[in-house]
Amino acid sequence: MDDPIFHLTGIVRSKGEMEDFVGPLSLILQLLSKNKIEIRDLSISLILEQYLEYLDNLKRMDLEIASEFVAMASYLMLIKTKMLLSAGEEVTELDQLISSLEELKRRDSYARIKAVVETLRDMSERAGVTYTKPPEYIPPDNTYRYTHKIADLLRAYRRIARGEEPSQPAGKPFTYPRPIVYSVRDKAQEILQKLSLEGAAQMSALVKAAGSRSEIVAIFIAVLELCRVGEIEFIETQGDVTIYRAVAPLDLPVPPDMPEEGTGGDVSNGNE
Amino acid sequence: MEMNDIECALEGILFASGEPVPAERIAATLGVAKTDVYQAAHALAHRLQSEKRGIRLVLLGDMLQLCSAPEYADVIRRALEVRKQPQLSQQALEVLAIVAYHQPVTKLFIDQIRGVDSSYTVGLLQDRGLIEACGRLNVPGRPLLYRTTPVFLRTFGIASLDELPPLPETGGGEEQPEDWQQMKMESPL
Amino acid sequence: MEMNDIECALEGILFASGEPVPAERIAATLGVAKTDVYQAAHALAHRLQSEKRGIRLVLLGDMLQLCSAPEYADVIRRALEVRKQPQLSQQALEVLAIVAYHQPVTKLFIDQIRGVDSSYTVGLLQDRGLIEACGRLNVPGRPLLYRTTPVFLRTFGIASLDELPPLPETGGGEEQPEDWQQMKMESPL
Repeated sequence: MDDPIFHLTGIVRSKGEMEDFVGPLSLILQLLSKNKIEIRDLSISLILEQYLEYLDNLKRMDLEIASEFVAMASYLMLIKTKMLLSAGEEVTELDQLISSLEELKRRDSYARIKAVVETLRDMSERAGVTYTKPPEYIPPDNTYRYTHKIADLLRAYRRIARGEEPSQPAGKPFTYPRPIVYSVRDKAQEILQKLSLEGAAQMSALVKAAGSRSEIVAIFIAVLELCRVGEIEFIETQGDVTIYRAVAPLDLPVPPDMPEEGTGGDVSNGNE
Repeated sequence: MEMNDIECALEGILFASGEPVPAERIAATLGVAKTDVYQAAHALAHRLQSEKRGIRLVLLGDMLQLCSAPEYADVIRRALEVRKQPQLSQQALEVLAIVAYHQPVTKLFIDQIRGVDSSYTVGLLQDRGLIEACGRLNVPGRPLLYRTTPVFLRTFGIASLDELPPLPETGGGEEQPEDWQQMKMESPL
Repeated sequence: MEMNDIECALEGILFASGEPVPAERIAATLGVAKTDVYQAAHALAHRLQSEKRGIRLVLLGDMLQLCSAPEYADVIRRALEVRKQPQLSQQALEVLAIVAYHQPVTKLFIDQIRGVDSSYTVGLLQDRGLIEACGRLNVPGRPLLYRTTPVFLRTFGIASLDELPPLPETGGGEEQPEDWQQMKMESPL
């Protein structure tokens, strides 16, 4: 009992081997299963209490069992200590133990399911085949079913008599903003023009020149698009971005897969 | 196959189909004469009817069909209805009030009083059974006239239109549009 | 409402619906207690059964449904020219049993117990309406959860999941150790 490390391959043993305790590990497994707990939630004191109880029941405190107890307790301590100290680190033996236990559970679950399948088959045969029917069409009846106070009606009438419109409070007409649409395509062309005239452009200057947030968005998308198709290049300098024409400009002034005007590529200004 | 067996098989087939099934096909399937199928159908129809059951058998030419009993139509509709009916909106109440106090009225009259188009709301109130068309006004275009229904009375818990609370005197409405009175005059009443 | 009236209304509602209807909803519609609905359902079910009628009433959890009597399955199939559904395979029954006893479960859970990929069978059982997705497990990846349906109950002739035969305590295999029972762990979920 001076080596508490056990070979885990033997956890699932054949019938004969499991009749007696082979070593602390099988004992641990048995106690764990008795408590229906996961090894991760292992409480050493609980296991010890049970083990002591087990010893009491046996009423024979012989040396062999006592030494087995010491071995088991130390093994549990080892597992627990490894668990506590080596978070994240590999605890191969513990992992093996856990996976062995899980495999055990899996096999048991499957065996139980297989055992019940035949009963289910009999049940479905006994129940026979039944057919259900499609739902009947029921013409809708929208007749009003709530009740109102008669005063509600009078109140509604007074409201109109006073010229109130509940749907449009105070009768003010809504003012709809004129949508200003910035085409990404146009912006891209503008930027390319600017670059061919001036050689380079500062991103901050482009943004500053914009009249509205949606125009900024259009500029931004245009710059990204031009960059994507290799028309322009950036250099970041002191918190700003300088845009250059790419070294080998493509033939097309505007990339062919640039969103067309009037499609989703446009940025419309909804709140000005 | 005994007559009662045919009845039960017939019931099963018609149930599972839901749709009308030709008597011919049932006879062929059961291996009996068509007259036997009709006889069984009559017996089953009679039994379902006399026991006031929830199902009825109907003969449609040479087809047979099971359907739910018409006397339970209301209960069935309520049990199977998925959507909860919405309550009347303020706009709907306004239109209803105009119809109630000025009936019979044209849609144009309602539009003029409210200053907005009320087609949708008028349609909704008709659909809900609160107002109904009741003839046409004898002017060019012969527009439809609307009035309230018994459902309207039930909804507002009154026995007749006489129980509608009196309208406020016109003095109370200083803010009324100038042509308010005139619009009233245009009322077909 | 008298008991027999409830029975007839119940029959009408269930017939018109075709689908399972919650007893609760029928009680609310008829304005009676739920126990009255169940009582009427039992009475009607018994009557249909004892008269060997072509239709049956089945209780599926807290739902009620009419279906054709199994005795007439062959006749119905021939009359309506519906194809006979193949019997559930061993694999299908295994997957169905895993879902039934451990629901709600993820596909991964099924795969783990069976030790093989069960995607095809899960899809098949969904197609046949025996299992359905019912939300997602709140773990990374949010996998779908499956449970059995009312069709499952009807197929196995039971009124609720409580009527499933108890899972054997052990797998019953000969190769198992004697103290297998003690070794038994909690279900992997």
